[in-house]
Amino acid sequence: MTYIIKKLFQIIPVLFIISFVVFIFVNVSGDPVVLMLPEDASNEEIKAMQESLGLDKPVIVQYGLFLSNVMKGQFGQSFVYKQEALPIVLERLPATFELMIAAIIISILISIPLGVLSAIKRNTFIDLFISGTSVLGKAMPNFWLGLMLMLVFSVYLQILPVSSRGSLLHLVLPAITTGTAMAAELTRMLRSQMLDVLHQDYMRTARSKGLSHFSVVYKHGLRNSLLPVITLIALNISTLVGGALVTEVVFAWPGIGQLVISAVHARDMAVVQACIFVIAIFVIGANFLADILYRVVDPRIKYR
Amino acid sequence: MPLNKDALLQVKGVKKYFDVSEGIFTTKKKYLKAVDNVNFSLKQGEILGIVGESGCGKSTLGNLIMQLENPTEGEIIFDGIELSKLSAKELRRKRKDIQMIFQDPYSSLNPRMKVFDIVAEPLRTHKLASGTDLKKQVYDMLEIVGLNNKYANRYPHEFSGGQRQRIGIARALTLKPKLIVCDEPVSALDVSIQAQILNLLLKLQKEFQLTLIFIAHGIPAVKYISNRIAVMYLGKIVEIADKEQLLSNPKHPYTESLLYSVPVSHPKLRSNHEQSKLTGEMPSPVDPPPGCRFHTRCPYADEKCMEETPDLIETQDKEHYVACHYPLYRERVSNSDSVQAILD
Amino acid sequence: MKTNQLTFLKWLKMLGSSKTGSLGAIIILTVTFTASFASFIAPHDVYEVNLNAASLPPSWMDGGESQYVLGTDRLGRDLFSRVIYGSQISLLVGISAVIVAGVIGVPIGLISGYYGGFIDSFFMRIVDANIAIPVILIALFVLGFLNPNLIMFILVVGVATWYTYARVVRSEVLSLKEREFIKAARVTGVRNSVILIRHLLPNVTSSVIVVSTLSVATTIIIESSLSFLGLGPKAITWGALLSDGRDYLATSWWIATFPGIAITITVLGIILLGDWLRDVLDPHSHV
Amino acid sequence: MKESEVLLEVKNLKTHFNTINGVVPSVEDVSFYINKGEKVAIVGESGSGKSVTSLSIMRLLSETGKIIDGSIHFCGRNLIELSEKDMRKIRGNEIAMVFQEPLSSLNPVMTVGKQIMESILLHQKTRKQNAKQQVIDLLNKVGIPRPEKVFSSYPHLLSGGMRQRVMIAMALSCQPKLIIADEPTTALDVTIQAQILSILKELSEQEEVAILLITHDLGVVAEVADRVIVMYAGQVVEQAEIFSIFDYPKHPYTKALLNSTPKLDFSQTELLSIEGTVPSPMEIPTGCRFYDRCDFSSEICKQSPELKEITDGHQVRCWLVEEAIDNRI
Amino acid sequence: EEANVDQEKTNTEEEGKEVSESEQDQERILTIAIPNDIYSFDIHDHNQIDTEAVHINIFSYLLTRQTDMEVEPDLLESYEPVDDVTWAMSLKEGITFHNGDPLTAEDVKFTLERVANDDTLQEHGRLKVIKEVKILNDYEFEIITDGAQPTLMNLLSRIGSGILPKNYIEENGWDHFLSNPIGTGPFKFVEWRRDDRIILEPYENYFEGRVQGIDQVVFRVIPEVSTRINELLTGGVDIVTDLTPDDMQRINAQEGVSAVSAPSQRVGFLGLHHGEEHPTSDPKVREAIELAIDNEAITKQILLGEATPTRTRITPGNFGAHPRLYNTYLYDPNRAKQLLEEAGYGDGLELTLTLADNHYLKANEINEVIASMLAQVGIDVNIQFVDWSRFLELRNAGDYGQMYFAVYGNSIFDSSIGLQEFASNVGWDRASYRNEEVTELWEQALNNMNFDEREEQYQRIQEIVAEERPKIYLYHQNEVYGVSDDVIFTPRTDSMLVIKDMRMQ
Ligand SMILES: Nc1ncnc2c1ncn2[C@@H]1O[C@H](COP(=O)(O)OP(=O)(O)OP(=O)(O)O)[C@@H](O)[C@H]1O
Ligand SMILES: Nc1ncnc2c1ncn2[C@@H]1O[C@H](COP(=O)(O)OP(=O)(O)OP(=O)(O)O)[C@@H](O)[C@H]1O
Ligand SMILES: [Mg+2]
Ligand SMILES: [Mg+2]
Ligand code: NI
Repeated sequence: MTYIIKKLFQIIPVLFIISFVVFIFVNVSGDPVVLMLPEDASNEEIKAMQESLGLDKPVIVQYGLFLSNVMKGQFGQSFVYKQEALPIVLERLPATFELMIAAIIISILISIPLGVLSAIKRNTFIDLFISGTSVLGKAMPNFWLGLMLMLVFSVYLQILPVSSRGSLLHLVLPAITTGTAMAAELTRMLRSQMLDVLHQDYMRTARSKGLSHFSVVYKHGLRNSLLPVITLIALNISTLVGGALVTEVVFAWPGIGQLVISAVHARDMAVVQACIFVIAIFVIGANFLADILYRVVDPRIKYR
Repeated sequence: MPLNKDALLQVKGVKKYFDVSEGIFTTKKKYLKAVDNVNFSLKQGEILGIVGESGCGKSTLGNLIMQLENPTEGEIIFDGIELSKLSAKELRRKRKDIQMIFQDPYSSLNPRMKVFDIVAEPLRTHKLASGTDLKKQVYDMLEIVGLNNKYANRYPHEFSGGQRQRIGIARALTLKPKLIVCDEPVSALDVSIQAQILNLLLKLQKEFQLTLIFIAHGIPAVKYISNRIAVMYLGKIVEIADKEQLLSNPKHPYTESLLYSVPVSHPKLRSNHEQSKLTGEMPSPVDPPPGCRFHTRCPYADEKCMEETPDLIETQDKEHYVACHYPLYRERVSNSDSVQAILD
Repeated sequence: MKTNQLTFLKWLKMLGSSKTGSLGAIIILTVTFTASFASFIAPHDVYEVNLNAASLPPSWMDGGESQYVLGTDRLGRDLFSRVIYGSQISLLVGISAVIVAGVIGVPIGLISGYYGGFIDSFFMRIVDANIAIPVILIALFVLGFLNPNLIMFILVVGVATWYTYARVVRSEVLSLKEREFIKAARVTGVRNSVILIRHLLPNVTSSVIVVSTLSVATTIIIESSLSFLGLGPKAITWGALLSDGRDYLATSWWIATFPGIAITITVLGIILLGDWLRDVLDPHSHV
Repeated sequence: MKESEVLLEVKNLKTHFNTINGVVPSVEDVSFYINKGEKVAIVGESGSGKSVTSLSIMRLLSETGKIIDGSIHFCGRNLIELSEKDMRKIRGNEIAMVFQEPLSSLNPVMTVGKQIMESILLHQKTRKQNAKQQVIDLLNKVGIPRPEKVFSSYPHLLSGGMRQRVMIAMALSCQPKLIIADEPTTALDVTIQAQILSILKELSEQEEVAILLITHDLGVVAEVADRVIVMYAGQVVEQAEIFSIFDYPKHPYTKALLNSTPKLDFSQTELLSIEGTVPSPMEIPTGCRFYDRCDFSSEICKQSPELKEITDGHQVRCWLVEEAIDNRI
Repeated sequence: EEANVDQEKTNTEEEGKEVSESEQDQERILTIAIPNDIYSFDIHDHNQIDTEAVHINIFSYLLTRQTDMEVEPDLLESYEPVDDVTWAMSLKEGITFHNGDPLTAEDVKFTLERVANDDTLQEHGRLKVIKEVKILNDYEFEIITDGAQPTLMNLLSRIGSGILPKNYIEENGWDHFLSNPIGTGPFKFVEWRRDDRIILEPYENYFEGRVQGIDQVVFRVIPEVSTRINELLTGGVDIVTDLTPDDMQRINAQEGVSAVSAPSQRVGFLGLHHGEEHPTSDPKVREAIELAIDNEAITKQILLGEATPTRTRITPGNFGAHPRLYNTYLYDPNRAKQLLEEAGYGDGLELTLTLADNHYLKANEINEVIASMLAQVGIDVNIQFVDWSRFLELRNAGDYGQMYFAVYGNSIFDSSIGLQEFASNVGWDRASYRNEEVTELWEQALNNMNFDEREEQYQRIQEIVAEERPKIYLYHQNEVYGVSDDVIFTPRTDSMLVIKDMRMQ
């Protein structure tokens, strides 16, 4: 229990650091006002707009304001949407969340059998094939994979919808696209974990009891090699979110990814800041959960 | 126990408590008492063996003497100087006189450094030699520990465990220290190699008039090398005496049982003392038992032992100190004559 | 394997004994070679526009011309030359970003792991903060708001990924710190700074090398994703070629396909080599 | 010795490993036997092939290891020729093992009870409920206090001694005929070692189970064994009744080993050490493998000696035994 | 009150009918893929054509442009000038908002005066010319402008002039309106899932009658162009906007879908800096640049014919268009070289061209081609690709080097705005360009109600601009759409997606 509280306390400085960096960056970057006016607006019009938005105050004053507002969950008005930024972002969260969960599930479903198989068939053709494919899975840029999958499964075979969010079928291609890199990573990780575990003394003990190879691998090996995988998934959540950003654009998935990208293009500071915060908290939360889960599942780690 | 003022090393009431508190809000701190009020002194040229079960605080004591850990309480006076009072810079200079030999011949040598550099590092650090002089000193030292000069340009992994341990000894000796702390230097070695290293240490001790602290849990090895032996239990020294005294006439029940646990050296001596062997295991040093810490496993313990902590006091035998309310007074069958009698 | 020091010949022999490792090495050598001699190998000027030869298919297809081996893009520029030239910039970007990340991350990892305590928590909180924001989002954010040129990209990716090195080095140092040779150095009176540089640094290099190879691959992929999002560094990189060509996938497939293949093969090579290095360098692995 | 009493007979066992650096001949021409209910010890320094021998018997070598030659007869069957399936019926059921590191030899994510029960359920037709009771009885037998509690603990919560007791309970679970204990006490304190050794001794007497005890500590041998096999660099160099070994060692290596061991109950003015190191299996000298380190080696030692029976049950692999080397010491 | 109750009754009746209808035949859903989501439903606070293209289906204007871009009354029954600054107008009767409220002059006053008075709104700059809306009775009102406004009719038929429901907004507040907008247009708002889709349904009581043959309209947001096309090819959407000319081939190759195009209002050009420190201050250099560029190569080979060469920003259909400057270009590389020689740049000249990366259709490629064309006459062009907002900063500060490329649109259908830059400080700030004659002509034309004279004034300005080249206009670009054969859709020059003019088969 105290461990959880300690972990939670560690999150505070993390958020503070994030807020600081985000604010600094937004401030050294350019001016949103030019984007809000017509393409041929005059310089006087621009100046007037800046003043009305409070962008002419000193930076420190702006940061103070920023921080106190962030505490209240206010990231300011979106220049584009003309409303509080946070609700806009939170509105997109379920879509991204759905995509992430599906991607994680798919990558786990793919990687467990492949990783184990690859490890026990080590250095055979099967291993080479699995390792090769998983490296390929990592080597392909996300958007490229997405477009290819779309061409094959939606345009030529016409068995899956092209884009957008809706039924479970809509989820398949985006989830595969997002999850592939992680599946590849997990497969490789699981393989090496498994290889490690296969060398452990307790595997020899299990075999010395007369257990069959299969039970040794699955009953004694898999659970031990899966534990570090939890940590790996948590560590990869951040990369996964990064991949999801791109996938969302490819598949017109109405999540945070699309929002943040259009907000960056429009220099919608408030929305970008809110997105970064929400994503950061999302990732921190996922890591936190994984940490707890790990502690629950692994009897070696005492609750502290 | 009274400390000898002229001794090379005096350990005075030294304690080391590790903070193992849980959580951040709890007001009650939890301490692991690794070393709890240890006193002894060491004369120039003496070899003190320290024995005890795993986790009883032997290494921590060694680290405290080496100033690798700061004592929670107490003083370590070396050569008349209290080490913890030295500034970081002075301490670094003082380290020239106290060296250490480690247990694991694999992890104690930097795998990325050549043997020459490993042995030369202390000399370079203290700017004691350079150029050809450095070379000569390093080569001499390798010679002394029985390694060929041509090995100087190799990396540690090219050596066997025994050879590596020799490199470690050479490194400790280059500075001509006054005191060497050996933390289980032979535990990781094979029997035949172990004998080589023990003999080497003895030879060097005579040659350089070294003072040694020899930590081990292999009691026979300690017996072979030391003049005096200290027995530790749960962070405390329970008995300390001259080697022969301690082995033939152990006064602490723990010492006795420990000695009886050591496997016999001949099948004919088997199971003579089955009943005196220790049962149970050492309690956790986080919550050591009150009173005499050994009372949970002691066949002679009574109420007093549960309440009062015995001090380390001198017995009738001179220089034989024991921390027990009821010290034993009986000869242990251990001298060679009686053993020989059984064997014949 | 306990031994870490190997002679060059032994390395070659070990490389030869691993099929995947040698495949990776061959790929990387080839790519590095083309990258280094791009200007000699490329048959055409990469900027040379020839609207009359626009969108020509590869030379072996109907309508292809022999001087344009892999065909041309929409402006009639030679795709082969551009892919070759792209290797130069892509690799350069990948390697530079890794160097930036390493230069920041390794010392921090060393210090954090060795000293522990407040310094450690301080840096680790920064690492946590850094991990919480996906690299691509950081890049998107910074490049979106500042000028997206090559240098900027390198800096951003470098600064956004330093934590990998800090973490790896730190955890390595944490275990090295317990090794007795560090104790031995302290006992000898060696200064902390010297311990860090002479005793710890050389012992973390192998892990750092493994992580860096994999990071080069990641950087190439990040770069292409950013190009896709319209925020890539403006240069002839594979990522830019790939993402520019995606609009012509259905009409002139070769424009995007060849850069895509180049990325995939190179990343494949890097990962294979990196995996092999890890197997060889990692004392815990069982080759 | 009557044939029927022999439980296990290993003949000319030869086990090699294929590694990147070439073939490692870990075990060369090892022969020995174990009678029913007998306690046999294999001693030898690190790398002498003790573990490989025991793993060869169980056919549990890693993929790179291969039994090249020889036979292993257990209860009349040659284990080397058995199918993997038949071999599985023997493992744990008729021959059980206890390993050196009790912590790493127990699955960290499975409770102790489950791990012991697994073996019972695998080899015996009992219900889970009965099996559980059996496990608790076993834990009791190996001297574990509060066995019900230990049953549902994970290995990391137990102390080293407790873990090793659990390993022994596991080995006993199917009343095997032979227990191979590979350095069961090396990782433990002397006090705990004494406890574990006495449990092993007791059990072998009560349950009439034969024990093959692998160790490098002559003291442990002296405490436990009926008969001793001394191994050096992959070969058996001497094999004899325990008293013969301790009183009349024949092989120079055995003698040297005895003399280089520090002893508590003798006063030793000087330890005799064996110079040099055990040759690594990659660079084994031709001829007598102890040649380089032997004080008595002569020309003839450049040829490989055979393991010869000198007196009843006392075998030695040395050219010089006939010359009664012990007289020259 | 009573009217409201009645309305509700009819509404429920209608709904009943609808259910039985949809039971009979399938729902016909028209799906349109657009690249960006709309900004909001605040018609006064955006300047996005894409957003207005959706709004136009929900809100009606006083006047509107037909498919042929003729301005016709929409909500208006009649309108006529009273004097130079006053227009008398009357509304059609019986028009209702989607909640049933009748449209009155109050709503007009509310709408127009809001944008005219609130200077935080993005359309304020355009519509501040309206001084007052004077209500005469429920259906009649007068618009009083600030000075003579010849373009008032243009302004009233574009962004910012859709009429809002005054009562509804005042009763429920803006926030409610923004999430549940209503207007008097042919479609009523159903749902807006941000970055995903906007759903509309025909308004039963639309004053021109319920739109027939369509039961629902879905605007789907799909940023990636290949995904949009894939959706069209697989029947996921019926109309796709914002395609490139390259996509036409692929779409036309497939049965059941085809690509269509129509001229837009967008004109691509190079802006040249006239500052003395720049070589482009020399008219000969500027002329050489224009002569070096083969506009036809750009329009034919890169834009595949979906563009027309032009030398002016004012394209046909806009007031003041200059026919002689349209569909023409100057190209003479030899003369260009000669001019450069004369200007003293015989052995080469290096110029910087700033471009917003990937922002305009095919702009990266077009500029790379321009650079190679200029290289042929000895001008080395260094293209500086920058992010869009950085581009705006550089342009506004005049820090773009010697040239910048941009594509400007024109939603007013009048020369005034398109030529304003050359007559104001903007031209000076951005390009150090000033011409007294242009300023004078432009100011005269601004409030000139004599339309013939005004047209001449604008054409004169264009001639001067073509001569002095503060900008070199390059091409007038078409908008490309992909359309399913099930839909009849005629693209409009103003890029609006007017669904009531479409038909589903
Ligand atoms: N840095 C530390 N933090 C917390 N506890 C420690 C630390 N170092 C040692 N301990 C604890 O202090 C006790 C004594 O440890 P120490 O290493 O001195 O034992 P030891 O007698 O040397 O044992 P061994 O024979 O196994 O080497 C042990 O319980 C150990 O867990
Ligand atoms: N899997 C393996 N691959 C290659 N060589 C091996 C393998 N296992 C053992 N060996 C080699 O075989 C030889 C004998 O090893 P073994 O483990 O039997 O020694 P041991 O007598 O049990 O030593 P220890 O006392 O250290 O346990 C050693 O030299 C070892 O290096
Ligand atoms: Mg220790
Ligand atoms: Mg072994
Ligand atoms: Ni290994």
